[in-house]
Amino acid sequence: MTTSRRITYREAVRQALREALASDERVFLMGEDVGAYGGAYACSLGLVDEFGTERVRNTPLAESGFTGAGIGAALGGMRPIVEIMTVNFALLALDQIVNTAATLRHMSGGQVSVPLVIRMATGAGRQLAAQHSHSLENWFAHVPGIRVVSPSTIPDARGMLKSALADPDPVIIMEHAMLYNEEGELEDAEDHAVDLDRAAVRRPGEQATIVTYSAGVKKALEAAGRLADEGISAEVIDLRSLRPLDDETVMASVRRTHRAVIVDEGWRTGSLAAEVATRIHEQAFYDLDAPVERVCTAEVPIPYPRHLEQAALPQPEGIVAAVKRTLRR
Amino acid sequence: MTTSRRITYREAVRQALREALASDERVFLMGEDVGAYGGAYACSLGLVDEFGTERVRNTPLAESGFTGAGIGAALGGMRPIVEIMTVNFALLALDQIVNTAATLRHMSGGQVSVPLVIRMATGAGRQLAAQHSHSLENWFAHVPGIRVVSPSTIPDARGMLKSALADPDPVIIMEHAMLYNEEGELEDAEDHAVDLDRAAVRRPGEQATIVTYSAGVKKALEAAGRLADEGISAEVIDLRSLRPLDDETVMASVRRTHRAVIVDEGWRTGSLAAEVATRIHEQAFYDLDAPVERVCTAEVPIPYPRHLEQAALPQPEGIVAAVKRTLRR
Amino acid sequence: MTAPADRRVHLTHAHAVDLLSRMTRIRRFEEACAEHYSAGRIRGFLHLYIGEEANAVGVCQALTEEDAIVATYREHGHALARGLPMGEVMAEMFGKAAGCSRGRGGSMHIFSVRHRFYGGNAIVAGGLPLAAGLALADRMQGRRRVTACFFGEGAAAEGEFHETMNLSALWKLPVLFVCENNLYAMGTALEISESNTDIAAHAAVFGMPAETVDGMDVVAVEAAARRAADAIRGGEGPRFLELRTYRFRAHSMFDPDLYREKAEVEAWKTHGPIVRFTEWATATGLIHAGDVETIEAEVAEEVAAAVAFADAAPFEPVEDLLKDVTTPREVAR
Amino acid sequence: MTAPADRRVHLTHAHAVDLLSRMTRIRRFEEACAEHYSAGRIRGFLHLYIGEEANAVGVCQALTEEDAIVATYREHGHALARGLPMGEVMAEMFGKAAGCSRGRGGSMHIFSVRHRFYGGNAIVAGGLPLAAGLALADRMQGRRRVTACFFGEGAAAEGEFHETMNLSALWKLPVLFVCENNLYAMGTALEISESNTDIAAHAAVFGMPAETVDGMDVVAVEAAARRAADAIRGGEGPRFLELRTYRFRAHSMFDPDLYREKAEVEAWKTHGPIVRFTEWATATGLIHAGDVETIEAEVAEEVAAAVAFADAAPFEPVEDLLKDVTTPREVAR
Ligand SMILES: Cc1ncc(C[n+]2csc(CCOP(=O)(O)OP(=O)(O)O)c2C)c(N)n1
Ligand SMILES: Cc1ncc(C[n+]2csc(CCOP(=O)(O)OP(=O)(O)O)c2C)c(N)n1
Ligand SMILES: [Mg+2]
Ligand SMILES: [Mg+2]
Repeated sequence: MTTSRRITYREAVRQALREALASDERVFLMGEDVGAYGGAYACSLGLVDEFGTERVRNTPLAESGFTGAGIGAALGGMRPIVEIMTVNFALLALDQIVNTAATLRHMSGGQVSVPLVIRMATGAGRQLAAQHSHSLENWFAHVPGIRVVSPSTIPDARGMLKSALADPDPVIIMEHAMLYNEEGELEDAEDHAVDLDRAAVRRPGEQATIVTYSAGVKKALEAAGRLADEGISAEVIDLRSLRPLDDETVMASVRRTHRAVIVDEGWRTGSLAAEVATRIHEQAFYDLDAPVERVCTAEVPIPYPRHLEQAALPQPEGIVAAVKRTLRR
Repeated sequence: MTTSRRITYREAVRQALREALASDERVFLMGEDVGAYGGAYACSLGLVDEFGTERVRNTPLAESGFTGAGIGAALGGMRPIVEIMTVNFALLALDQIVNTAATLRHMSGGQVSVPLVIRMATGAGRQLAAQHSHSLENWFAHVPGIRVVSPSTIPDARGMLKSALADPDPVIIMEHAMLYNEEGELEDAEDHAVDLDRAAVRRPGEQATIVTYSAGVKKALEAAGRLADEGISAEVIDLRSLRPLDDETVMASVRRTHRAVIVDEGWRTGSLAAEVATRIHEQAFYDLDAPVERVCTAEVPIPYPRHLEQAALPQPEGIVAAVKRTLRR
Repeated sequence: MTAPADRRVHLTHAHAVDLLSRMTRIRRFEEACAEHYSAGRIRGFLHLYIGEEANAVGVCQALTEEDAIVATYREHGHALARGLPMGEVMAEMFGKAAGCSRGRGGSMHIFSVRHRFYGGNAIVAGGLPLAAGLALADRMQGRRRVTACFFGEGAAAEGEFHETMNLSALWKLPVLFVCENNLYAMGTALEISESNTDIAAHAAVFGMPAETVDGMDVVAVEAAARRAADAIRGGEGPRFLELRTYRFRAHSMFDPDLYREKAEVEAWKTHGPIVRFTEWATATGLIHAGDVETIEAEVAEEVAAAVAFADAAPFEPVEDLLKDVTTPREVAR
Repeated sequence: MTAPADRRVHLTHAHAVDLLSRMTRIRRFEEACAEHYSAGRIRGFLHLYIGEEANAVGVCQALTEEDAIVATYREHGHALARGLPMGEVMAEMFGKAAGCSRGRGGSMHIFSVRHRFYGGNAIVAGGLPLAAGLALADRMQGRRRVTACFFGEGAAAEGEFHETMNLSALWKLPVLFVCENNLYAMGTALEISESNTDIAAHAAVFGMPAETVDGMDVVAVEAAARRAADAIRGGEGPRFLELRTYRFRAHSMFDPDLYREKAEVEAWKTHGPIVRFTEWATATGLIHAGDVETIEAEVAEEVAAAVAFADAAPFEPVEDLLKDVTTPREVAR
């Protein structure tokens, strides 16, 4: 019999960290304030007491240095989980991620793998303004040699870490900061590893496909609910994996619904939404009854005041309107 | 009467630098080895003798530090030209570019402008392998608050710098390393500032539109030539500005030709090509006779040997084939 | 706490009242911020400066209007010490259009170009290269200005810190680096983040004169800052001050403050910059009990007015969302 | 050049011949590289180590098979000193599938995991955190290994250098940092890129024992490396060596070498590591003229064989383009 508990996304991440640390001696967590402070978003709160300062390792403020050290430790046989507080500070570590982690296997002719997991919080919505609200998922999704995933549910928040640690290559886990307080059910007995290669249909529907990920899923589900009230049946797909993309699941849906809307918190120009839209056009052009719509973030550094921040971000209203446009309603 | 001279792209960049330094005291060039060495690609060779070490300023190897200093100097009333040797090393300066240069105006509520120009070499083709061959144009094109341009011709190599310096906001000039030795005509008497907002039709055509930029232009023109030999008339558009994008020029063409192929040296997934393709689908869907095609770089860190590197990059053959696919030939 | 002649500080009654008044303004302003944060009027991150007021106040004494300041996300104190109107700063925290950054920045991005106050930079160490660049512009344009750059000891671990120390020392840039060493970077104590906790040494190794000062002593800070600013204005290149200080509040309003002992915090509070200066200045007869009362009354009024101003100010219309991403062309020409 | 007892170097005839032979192998190998570059068989960037051979050879004497090496784009010397087969290295430069990195890396990305040779890293200072991480893995797994990390003095200006010094000293990681100070980073002389040109001081400030050694004296390098490696293996944490050296050739084959005086280069050449050691060892009778001849003949043969091997080896088929971007699932399990 499987039992289930109601926990938060944050607790699910913490449980995954605890399970990983408990089950594999090679695993350690490293990052700014992951120790006594418990991490910027409290994901690792308490773990240093359980596992000690060697395995829950506070780092100095040195994103490039400790990310690179994570790469080296992975080469040396460890299974490091590097926590970069947020994607905004990950900008300081991109050289190590793109020039080293992503290339080592290839430029050594396949001699090494880099079994490194990097977790980071991402996204806007907490009124943290222009330097603390980036959504740069597409930057990472652009880079061969790394895998990028984004958990939107409680089971994924737990399961993706396990799967990422089992992956021989660098995996970036992008956790949306707005999700940490979300609550949901977690089944205790399930083998919680998840298939990192597959997108998931979060709500089935017939007339349009909404493709999204991360915090977008909740908004898309809300939009789908409202559309249902108006008699429109929309399917919601959660990409889950941002690199590689699961074209199969997306195309199967679009070939059925003939309409697609991509919801992406990235700035519109150069967004992951553009990639998904392009793939749909490339692979299902003749199945489409309307051009693919995008609902993205406005092209503005995220402003501080709530009304402006919310106006900049994708919202259910915008998603509803976009679906209706594809239906010419 | 205007006279014209045959010079290289490198010489055109150098001439632009010289003209800028000579005409505006606030302008200075700063970067690794821009002095005696003349810059990694010899663009500034000799300029330190003309303008001295204060205005042609060698920096230590500290991409983040000197890029940030450029931002500060721009705030302080100078017109700095920061040279980052290549985009590969610009990964070390992204925090300053994205978190500071691109946000300062917005997060100060419009109190400041950052009249900074950053030049960098980009691209593959010289067998420099995985850490020296990136094409990350779409990363920059994704970011509100900066302008991104990419000169593909001799006049643009010269003129874009002047226009960039006249722009009140940060401008990134991405110069493809394979272009520096290209030769072309430069008219001496023209006012060489160029309109940074507009794409350019490099070859008019009727049956398909090839949209590209930077080193892709030469390949596209070669492809168009071969297509012409087979009786197919393809238009070649050079985007020139990667942010903002000139939709008007692109759409006007596609509405006429009904077919489009995007050629982009970025890795296919998450590429600028996806953005351009998506915009065409969004704005000209019902004018299209075929889905937009992309010719991009294979999803692999660039390998060293010539045959593999060339196989990874967009080539005229691939462009020809893509155009033919849009024509179902 | 003493005030010897060589400190270049003229401790008149007026000056003492001024120092105390400036520190008190910051303290009471931030207490009000904490209140309005709890009430939901201020959102996002709020980093209080309480306990560290002597740093900003002391250093700003050494600056002229021509000089520039670059600060961090913990910058309300610096903004007020610099002379930004309290109402504009409070309105900024409230996200109102009347805010100094038109509400776009919030607590972490206080800007005021007319005060040459260049933020409000929320990336740790991110402001350092900026300060070097402002100073470079001054040097290249032959202006004898100082750029004061404030940051925490946590920033010293970042690569950008070292890159900026080198650039500034190498090019003799007129920067006054002010490291406010409050012993913690969020929950990370200095000794677990630096192999050598002597922050001044990390500047000195670049050949930059560096001094460590008691940041709880506003007079000592002012004196050190005056010496340093004089040297910088004299063309001697950058100077570095490490101010030993402590924050009395949590890192931000999100921080449950679990990583340090209550007793440690309380011990520091007993020699806080305001209480210490007040006691000393009263004991030496430099100021009187009445001065303190007057200051508190004036400050209370100023804070109340600032809150009222911020409260009454309108939000920016949502139609303006895309404003100020780039510079309008008319402005540029 | 002398060899006192405390240097921990046993200068027998065999050892002297070995040192000379190793330096000569690198020299002649790279001369061949330059030739084949001109002939178009080697492409991309080619950074020659000529003049600096004593560093890699000396340091590698102090390493065991268990130890690891992290190097830069100027790493042929380190690879050969580490014992990588010359043919595999040459084949790599030729871009052949028989190359140590299967031809994917070229001159800048020599890798050989069976020699614990972790590149071949072409981002200046990019290899330093990697080395710290390898050492961290050793420490966490209780292995008494050393990771030797080579880099140029230009890297000391990069933020990553300082971040890594701090991490390594703070966590007492078993890394031997070897800064090969050849006075130039491309065309930038050290004195215009560091305000304090004493590179060892930039490590010492983190509390890391740092020593400056004559990098033209292979025995001195070996001795210093042995001392440092012993200390590291003894659990004393990281050590730093600054080796004063000089490159005789241009930065890369693209560099017209306009930034330094011919006379300066020539002066350094007269006390190059090979000529100096040969003269000294011959003068002291440690080796004989015949030894040198034998070495040169053997090396010439080895180089010729390496070239022949590289030349004959096939290119990888273009169909394999997408190989080794990620790890095949079968391998992973
Ligand atoms: C590059 C970067 N990394 C991490 C953070 C998150 N963060 C914000 S403040 C802070 C602590 C900084 O400590 P310190 O520099 O000592 O300043 P203090 O807060 O004590 O004034 C951290 C880690 C950040 N803003 N920027
Ligand atoms: C981060 C980065 N910036 C710039 C370069 C270009 N570059 C390659 S080698 C080099 C000089 C490095 O000098 P140094 O560290 O002294 O090593 P040396 O070449 O003298 O051995 C430069 C600037 C690079 N590879 N990486
Ligand atoms: Mg602090
Ligand atoms: Mg060097």
